[in-house]
Amino acid sequence: MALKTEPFVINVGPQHPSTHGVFRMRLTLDGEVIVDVEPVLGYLHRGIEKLAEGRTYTQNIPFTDRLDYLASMSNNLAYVLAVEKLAGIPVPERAEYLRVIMAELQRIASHLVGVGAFLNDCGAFMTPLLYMFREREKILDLFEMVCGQRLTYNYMRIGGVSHDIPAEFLPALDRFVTTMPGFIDEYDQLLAENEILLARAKGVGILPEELAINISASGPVLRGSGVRWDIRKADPYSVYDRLEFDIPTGSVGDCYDRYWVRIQEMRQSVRIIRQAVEQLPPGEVRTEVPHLLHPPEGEAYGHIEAPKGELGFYLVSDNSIAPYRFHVRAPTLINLTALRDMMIGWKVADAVIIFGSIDICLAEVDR
Amino acid sequence: MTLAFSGEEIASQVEEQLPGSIVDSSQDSLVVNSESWLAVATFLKDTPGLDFDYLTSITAVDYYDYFEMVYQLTSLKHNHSLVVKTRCYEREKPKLPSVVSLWRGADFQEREIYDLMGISFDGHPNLKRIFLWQGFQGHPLRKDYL
Amino acid sequence: MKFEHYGIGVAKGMALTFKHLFRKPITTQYPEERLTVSRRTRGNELVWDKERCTGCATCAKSCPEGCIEIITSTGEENNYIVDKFEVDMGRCIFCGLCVEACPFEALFMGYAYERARYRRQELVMDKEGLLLSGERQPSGYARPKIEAGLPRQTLLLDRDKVKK
Amino acid sequence: MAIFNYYPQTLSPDWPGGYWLHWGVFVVIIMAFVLAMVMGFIYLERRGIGRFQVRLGPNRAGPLGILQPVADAIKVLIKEDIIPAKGDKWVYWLAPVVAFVPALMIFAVVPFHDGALLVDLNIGILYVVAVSSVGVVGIFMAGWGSNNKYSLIGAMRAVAQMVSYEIPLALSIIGVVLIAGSLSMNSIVEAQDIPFILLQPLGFIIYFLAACAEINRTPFDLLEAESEIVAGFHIEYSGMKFAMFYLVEYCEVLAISAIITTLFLGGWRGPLLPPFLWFLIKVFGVFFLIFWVRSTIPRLRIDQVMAFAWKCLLPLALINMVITGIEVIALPPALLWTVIFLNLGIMVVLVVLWSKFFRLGGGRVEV
Repeated sequence: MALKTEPFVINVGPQHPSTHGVFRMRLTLDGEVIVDVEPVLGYLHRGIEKLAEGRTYTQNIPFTDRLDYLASMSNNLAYVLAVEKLAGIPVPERAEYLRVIMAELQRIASHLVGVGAFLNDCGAFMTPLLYMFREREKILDLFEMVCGQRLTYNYMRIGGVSHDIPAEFLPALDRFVTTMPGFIDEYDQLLAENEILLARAKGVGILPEELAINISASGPVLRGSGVRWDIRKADPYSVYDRLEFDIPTGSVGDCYDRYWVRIQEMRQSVRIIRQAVEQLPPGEVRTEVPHLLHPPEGEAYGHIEAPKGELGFYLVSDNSIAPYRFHVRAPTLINLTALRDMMIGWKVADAVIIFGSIDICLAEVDR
Repeated sequence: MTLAFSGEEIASQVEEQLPGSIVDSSQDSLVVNSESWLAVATFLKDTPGLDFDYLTSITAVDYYDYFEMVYQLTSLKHNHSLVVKTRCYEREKPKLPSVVSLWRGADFQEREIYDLMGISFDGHPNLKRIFLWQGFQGHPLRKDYL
Repeated sequence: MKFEHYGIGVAKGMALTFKHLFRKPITTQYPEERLTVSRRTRGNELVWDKERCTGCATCAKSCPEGCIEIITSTGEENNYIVDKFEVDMGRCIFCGLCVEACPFEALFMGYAYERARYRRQELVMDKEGLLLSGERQPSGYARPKIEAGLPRQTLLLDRDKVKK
Repeated sequence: MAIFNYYPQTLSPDWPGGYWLHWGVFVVIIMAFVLAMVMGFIYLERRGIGRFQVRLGPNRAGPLGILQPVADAIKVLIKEDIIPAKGDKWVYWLAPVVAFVPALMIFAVVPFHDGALLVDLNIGILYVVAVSSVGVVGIFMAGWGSNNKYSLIGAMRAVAQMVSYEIPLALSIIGVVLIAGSLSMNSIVEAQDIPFILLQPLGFIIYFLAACAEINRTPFDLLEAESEIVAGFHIEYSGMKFAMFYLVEYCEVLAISAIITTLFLGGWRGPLLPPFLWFLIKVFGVFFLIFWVRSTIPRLRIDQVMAFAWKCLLPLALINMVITGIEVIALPPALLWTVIFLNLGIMVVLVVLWSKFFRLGGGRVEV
């Protein structure tokens, strides 16, 4: 006798332990198998693009902090690069190096959260997450030392950075750089070979290379699918062309590859920081920029390789003190396009880890 | 370094294939006629040597007289980029062809523009509001929305 | 998916967590144990120097949230007299732009971090409330002279043993 | 510990008065023991996992936080008791009771000392297997009565998991029973001149894993998988009813620890220390292992859990049973140490073979 069955719809989110914010997935399930998924966004929409049109170029920097709050430094950097491109402002060399150091520290911090949350979604009861938060805490300490805040840094300025680093920063950073590889090894020891994680993440949520390019995925999601594309190498901004590092890429584009790429990127970031500290020149950290900046009429698109993907700011100036149009190319919003293709056919439990492996930040998705 | 193509360079190539499609071209961008935009996009994506396989970003800007769509195209293969623009002079019910069939990365971005700017895209598979709720009045990113 | 590692992967992870059993916990027991915050901390509540302030309102102009309100009148020596200097700390986002913008170093970020209130109205600070006092010390953010006099920040990093 | 020796010596157990006295006293003792131990377990687990995760764990209520379970209990008791409006009220009410009673009933046959148990059933172990599987009815009732999709998924998972793991669990016990030659718990302990874990290493591993699955502990805690289905079957429960489920969880852990101690670790037997203390030490040892596992590894997916039971544990348990049977018949008791090493060798060979040959679960399902 054939039983009559029908699929049922289940709302994962907006309040759910593993949606990393207020994301909502409408899963249509057939038993435990996902038949359809529809992402529902907008629970954290604050209209930053509109708000920014009413504020001066400098006043917008704190707003960029609030996009991807796990990677504020990167957001600052992308924004100031766009403004500098728009207004043609030179940046002192020391400031460029400081920016690179901060951006890479931020990349480590963001990946720590991303990987930790991913492992937590896999069901490792908080342990990897807390180990990773321990290291993130050290990075936040460093940021606090430099700019006085732990989450919303507001450190970069148009034409440089807001302050030079204090004297005790470099010794502390050196300490961090020395110890960090050991901790990354520990993470590998903890779960990289764990059979259960392999069983859960390997081959799950495969994003083929061509599809990854077609849906404009970026960051670890793109590189996990085996595309060697990193804006730091492809279109070097700041002083990345003077630093040596590799681009880790995955092979199949499953959840494990994305996890692996993030872990390897942390190692590369440590390497970049080492070189940047060695090359750090003395000098000014900020070009004199008028308080109310009037960039010439025109438009600029500044993009960087943020921890979660290509973060771009598209600015249009009408020669007034505020941007005429302020658009954020949010990497995680676009990476989410892949969600449906990756999820269909997998189980509820996989939905959570596939979603976790994209590593999104809702403040950036919804803006 | 990503090679940023100048609009003029590409304009001549496009004009050869699709005459009458280019409205304007400058050093940093290429403005395409909105009717022939889909054809131009297909040309840009599929022509060997150009191969713009990666749609980096889509934006719409409200210039009161017209809406300007800005497409940042990149080729991961050759590492070059191009900015293409297309304009829509209709204000009540602006309409443009969707590029989702070419680059699926446009999916959420076009929905976002539809939501916040009010431009509807022909051929988009799921054109619904993305951030604001269904039934929201107006389109907040328009300059006349207060 | 096969069990490729015969359970060795699980065993390795278990060994690592067991090792952590003997590591010192990193928890700070907050009310009893306190960490020293950064010298540049952008702590709660702005600190205002009445003597140095000329009433130019640069701070108010630079504030992205518009939470500083200044009303001035003209004094006898053709100077500004600050009639009202009000900061709504409830709207402040602690970006520090006002402190950086102040040309006369009359405004400071606070060094304190325990300034929670029960009511929103209490967060609106007026002229008297913004003045320097015992529990309202200025931080060294954008003020190098004050920064030099503050104690060293405690770092979690200092607890790590550096392998040679 | 005189109390445990008192009744068998002074009063004949078949004398009705003595029987009822024995019964009454033991029920009170067991209740007190279970509640006290559950509190201890909660405290230990929270503190222990805290230390595993480089933090302190609860340490505010009372000295060293020892009153934390009490505080938890009070907190839970004064919570509002919510019944879902569309839930099945009777089922919803009864579920915690149905789940709790079997968990408590197991202790009737657990020997704390030689002969110190409520009833020395001659089919003790069979009773344990039978009673412990009733608890899942309560869990399913909870999942059904809550009228919540998450809890229904959790309940379905629980039933599927319980049905599958009951078999390897029972089969792995047979090895022990074959060696001991008795089904009575007390006799099994008496037969353990050396702990059966040495004679039955494979049986121990199978039993431990199957028991973990049966009491829904990591890596098999699918029915309350926090990152996927939030809290599973008890998602709608609050107040006292939630406390009951919480109690059941730890009660079952305690029961399983006690049974593992009895079956494989020599129960109350041990040198120097009094038997009751030995029993406690072993129980805590097993519990430590359980929460150590919990703090380290991620959880499996439902199809992998099923595959693990049917493709890995079941065949291994069958092979183990056959080998044990042959050994019991063919090998003379004098060759004790030969048997121990033989069994260890067999275990290693089997685990390696199975790791090579079996595949965990299916992958993507075409929909």
